[in-house]
Amino acid sequence: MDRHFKARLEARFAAQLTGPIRQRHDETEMRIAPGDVVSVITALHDEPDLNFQFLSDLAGVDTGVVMQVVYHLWSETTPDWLRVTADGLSRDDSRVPSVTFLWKGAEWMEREAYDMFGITFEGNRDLRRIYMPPDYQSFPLRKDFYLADDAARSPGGGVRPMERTESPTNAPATALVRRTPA
Amino acid sequence: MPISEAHQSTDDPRVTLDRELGVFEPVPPYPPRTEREAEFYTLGDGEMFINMGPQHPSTHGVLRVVLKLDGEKVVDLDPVLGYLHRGVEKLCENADYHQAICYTDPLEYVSSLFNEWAPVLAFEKLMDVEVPRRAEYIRVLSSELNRVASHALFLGWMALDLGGLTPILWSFIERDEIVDMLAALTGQRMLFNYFRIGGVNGDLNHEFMSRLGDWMSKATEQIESGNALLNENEIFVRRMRGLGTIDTATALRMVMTGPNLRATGVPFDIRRAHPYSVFPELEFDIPTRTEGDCLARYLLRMDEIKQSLRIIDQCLHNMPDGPVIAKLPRLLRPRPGRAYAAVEGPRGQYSTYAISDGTDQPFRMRIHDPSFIHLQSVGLMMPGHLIADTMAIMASLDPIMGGVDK
Amino acid sequence: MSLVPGLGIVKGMGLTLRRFFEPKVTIKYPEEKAPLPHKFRGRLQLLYDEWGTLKCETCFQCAQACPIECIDMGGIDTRGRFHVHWGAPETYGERREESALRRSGRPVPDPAYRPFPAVDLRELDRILDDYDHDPAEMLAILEATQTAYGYLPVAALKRISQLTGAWYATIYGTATYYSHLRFEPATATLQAAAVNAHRPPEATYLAALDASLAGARKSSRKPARA
Amino acid sequence: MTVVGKSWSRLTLPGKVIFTAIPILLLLTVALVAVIVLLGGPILDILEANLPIVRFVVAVTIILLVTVPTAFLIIYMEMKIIALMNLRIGPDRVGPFGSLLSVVHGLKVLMKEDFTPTGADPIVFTWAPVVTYLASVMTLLVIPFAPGLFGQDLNLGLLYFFAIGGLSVVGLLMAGWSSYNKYSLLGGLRAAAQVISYEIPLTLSVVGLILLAGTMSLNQIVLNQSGWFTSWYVFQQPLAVLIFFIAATAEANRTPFDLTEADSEIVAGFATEYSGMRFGFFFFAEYVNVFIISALTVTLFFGGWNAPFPWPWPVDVTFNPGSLGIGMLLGVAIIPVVLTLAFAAPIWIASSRIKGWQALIGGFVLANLFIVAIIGAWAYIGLEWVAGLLWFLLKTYTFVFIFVWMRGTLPRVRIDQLMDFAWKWMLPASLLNLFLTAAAIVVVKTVRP
Repeated sequence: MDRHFKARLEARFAAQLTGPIRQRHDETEMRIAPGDVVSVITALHDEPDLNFQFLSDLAGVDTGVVMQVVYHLWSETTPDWLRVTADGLSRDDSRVPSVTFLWKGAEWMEREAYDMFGITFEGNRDLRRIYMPPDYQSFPLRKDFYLADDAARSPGGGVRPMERTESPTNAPATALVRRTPA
Repeated sequence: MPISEAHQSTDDPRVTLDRELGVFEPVPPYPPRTEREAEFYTLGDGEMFINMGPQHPSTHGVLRVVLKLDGEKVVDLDPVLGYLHRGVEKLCENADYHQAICYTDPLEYVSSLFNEWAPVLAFEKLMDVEVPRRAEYIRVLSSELNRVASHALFLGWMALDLGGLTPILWSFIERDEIVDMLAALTGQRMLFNYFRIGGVNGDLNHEFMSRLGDWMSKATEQIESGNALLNENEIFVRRMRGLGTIDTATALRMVMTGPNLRATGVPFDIRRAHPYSVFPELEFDIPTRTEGDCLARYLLRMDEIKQSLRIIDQCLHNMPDGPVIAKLPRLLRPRPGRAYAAVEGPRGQYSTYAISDGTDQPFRMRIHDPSFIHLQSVGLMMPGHLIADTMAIMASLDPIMGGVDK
Repeated sequence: MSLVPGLGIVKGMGLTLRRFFEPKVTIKYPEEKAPLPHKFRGRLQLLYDEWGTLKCETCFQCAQACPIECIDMGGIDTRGRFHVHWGAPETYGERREESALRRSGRPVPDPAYRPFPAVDLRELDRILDDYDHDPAEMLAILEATQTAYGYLPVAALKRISQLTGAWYATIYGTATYYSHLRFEPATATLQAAAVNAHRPPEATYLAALDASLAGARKSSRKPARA
Repeated sequence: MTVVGKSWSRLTLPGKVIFTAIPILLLLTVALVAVIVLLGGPILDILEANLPIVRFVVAVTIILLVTVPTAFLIIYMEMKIIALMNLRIGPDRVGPFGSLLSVVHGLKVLMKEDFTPTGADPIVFTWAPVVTYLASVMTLLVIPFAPGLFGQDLNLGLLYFFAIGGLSVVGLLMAGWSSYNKYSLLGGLRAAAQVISYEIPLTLSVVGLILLAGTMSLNQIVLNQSGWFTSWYVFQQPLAVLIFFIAATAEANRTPFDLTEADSEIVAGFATEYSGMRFGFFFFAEYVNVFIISALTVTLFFGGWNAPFPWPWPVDVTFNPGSLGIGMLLGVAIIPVVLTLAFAAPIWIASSRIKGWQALIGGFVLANLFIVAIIGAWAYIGLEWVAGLLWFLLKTYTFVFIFVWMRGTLPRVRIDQLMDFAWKWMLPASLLNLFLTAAAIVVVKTVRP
């Protein structure tokens, strides 16, 4: 709960912040728009008084309404973890600039976010599926992912071979998204 | 002579397979979709692809690496993951907060106490729980024991991947002693399921303390003598020195953490950089080396075992009294919020990002595994070396596929 | 790395020779067993009280709490009236596979399993999609399937059970409850027409039903349900 | 059901087997006796006519029969010794101390289906193990096991040995190329590169010895080394022994040079696609190679079947049992009883818990051992080839122990380090050794003509 660090952040990034800087236990969280990701992260990484050299985690989050990409950064200038959340990505075509130009190690984390949520990272040289088989259509960790649709479409179909019926030749497109009450 | 289109599968006559039975080419059937895929899957002259396939003797678990070979020299490699993917993050979203600990246990199965520590820390932050000091000390004690067991096993794997048959069994002997001790404390030998939100499952008992006592007396010299076989062995050292060197800047760019980063000279250790639990009160130092090659990583892990023994000593000496677990309601419903907790595992920083939405099931549970990051840097260190070196470099990074594939 | 090039190898060989003569650590399993720690949780054991009766009264607390749902148990219920069972078939409505049945000690159905003929299920998928795979609309789904295929093929029922998640047994029960749903295609359209002819239209059928209920109402003044 | 039918059905399986086996065996013996009696004469004089061919056929059959048990023994030795070095017990279930395990492995390999993968070239695939196994077994023809006991005393023994030894790499290449699998291709090419580049230091290191011995026939070389162990060539050619031993390990693909079957890198090298008895041939070839290499090292440098010290006392132990006459019958009747009682008494007295019959059995066993020891000592002194064979096997198996000991300890060398070591270190060293020996001979010739 580093108060000075919060003041410094508010002073430095007043324009890009889309919400108040929240602090809890030993984490400081700031929300920015996806467009400013490159400018904010390079500023945090390069400026000597901030000096966030370590990207400790890059995670995709689906809040049911909107998609987010969350970066966790560490630097010796502050005892807190800094969490930068790129908020407000649309659900069907979520695009975020990639941070591989700063950390080449973030390539696979972005691949995993794409594989699980369908967030495309522009600038990532190698954005393909990392866990799921390459011909997998749906994104498993999204909130509207319904296993039965997916099971119904894939040949194995979650049903033991002994009782397997003919797999549907063309899966109805509507089956992809189950209509949960809005 | 490819067999015809549809044919009966061998293991279940009622199932018909439609794919042609033939040589499984490492090149994917669909056209390349990304720049890296196009660049990798185009063959130069005299090059060939080889599948260091999912079942290969020395890819520590189920990992497929497509090597592009020019004779014996490796030109490029592309790891293919997902063979051990159990969807732990999805499972945790459908399980309540207690069950999430069980799902994260088998992730890095060689050091599963650390897998439990990160989510437990994150949930405690979510629920603002104050953990009693005795529980913190027991957590540090048992996890440092687990770290020594994991490093001892690493020293064995390293020698096995280079062809030595004996060190792997000696290191298993050491690991078994430690694992028996932890079984006396926690009740399980490998996937302990010992940490609870707000403390630990059970207090220290006499059986554990007596075993720990006589193990501590002979621990250092036993591990030392076992490794003396390899440290000065010319063949072993010549095969390891100057292999897979990585300098500090690239290591930072590759987001590496743990022993692999400290081998390049950066003293970054979460226990000192972002102290959690009772580490500020314990005094131990962070061993670092500068060469950053396989041999440095190997020797660094041996120094870390010594440091862990020092920490265990201090934990035993100033172990406070008091309760072992905080008072918590039977059904945990943390108020909506987000928490991030990182722990220094034997392979690097292992962290969990938990989001709660007020129900008794976590809304999102993101798990970050160090081996997942280190596997990327194999592609950087590998080109130019021979096939035999892929084994040495991958063994020196010590990846655990359970954690990589989550 | 010592000065003499071969010294490291020789020292290593010396060490292995010394270990060659040291006592061994293997525990010969069947003869000698490793001492299990007192707090060892790996032993799943049913406990007996001092009179030798089983302490477990099949309350299924452990099966419910088990995070990886690996407990598959059965027994007599607490008052000893009927056989109860907890396992994958109950929690997931999963079709019971022979080995699972055998494992859980339940009777395995007749092994002469007749594989049912395959049927083109695209039509059925369209119907299911209209009713949003909702198991509550089971009767409507069954009637739509019958109009589409002329009868209720086993493959269609299996498909419905798979996509809606309802148990095959309940679907079969619902289908057999209603007389107008049939399992074999009508042998001749004539016979079907004849049967339909004799069957009173829906309205008269309900009227007759009310009449009979009215008779019953004279005795017990219950309000007639819609 | 006749009586026979009824009783036959009551018999259990072993009973049925025995009752069918006995008549068949009787028939066979009768046929054999008939053949010997009727046709014995002409067969014998045919054999007399071309004795060398018979000798060669007998030698080859003996060698083929000897290699399989030696391979089994070495496999068991390796398993047990590496296990003991790893602080574990190793095989101890099949047979006493697990000694029958390698025999059971052999039978298991016989039972397994040897499967030819689709796309593999069937002819080359099936003949590769045969070539490898024959190449390593045929070299045994030349090695002198004991004074009279060798297959064929070629005066070009050493040259024959290296020529046939080189053939095994052809088998490895055939296996690597024909099994349509990238890993085995790599294994095959590695085998070719390794064996060829270590062939040269191997042969060159022995040339120095040939200069000293003056002949290439192994039997003659062993005869030159008779007398005290100081006359062994190891003391006259120390550098040659070292080079020969290292090059020979590389030749036999043994650790630290076992790159062809590097388990952790290229799965199982050239033998990846092999299963069943074909893999069994490769497996046996490797262990027979170990036996041959240690046998050759012993023959060339450590005095073959010569004892380290000549037998000091006069050797004429002629003993004619017939001279005892009736004493012979008495001895045969009385001596075993007396000895058994003599050995049983101390056991029975030693502790009261041991019952009488147990003491007697112990005494009987000890008596037998005592008699065997006496006969052995008599054979050792009397028969010259018994001593020779004993010393030869003792030395050979110490070298096999060293091979296994290296396998238990050392990690594997990388392919380019292997090549550098061969061409940059071993070759110059063997040339140096050759020049030194030649120079020494010239100096000795001029000083003492």
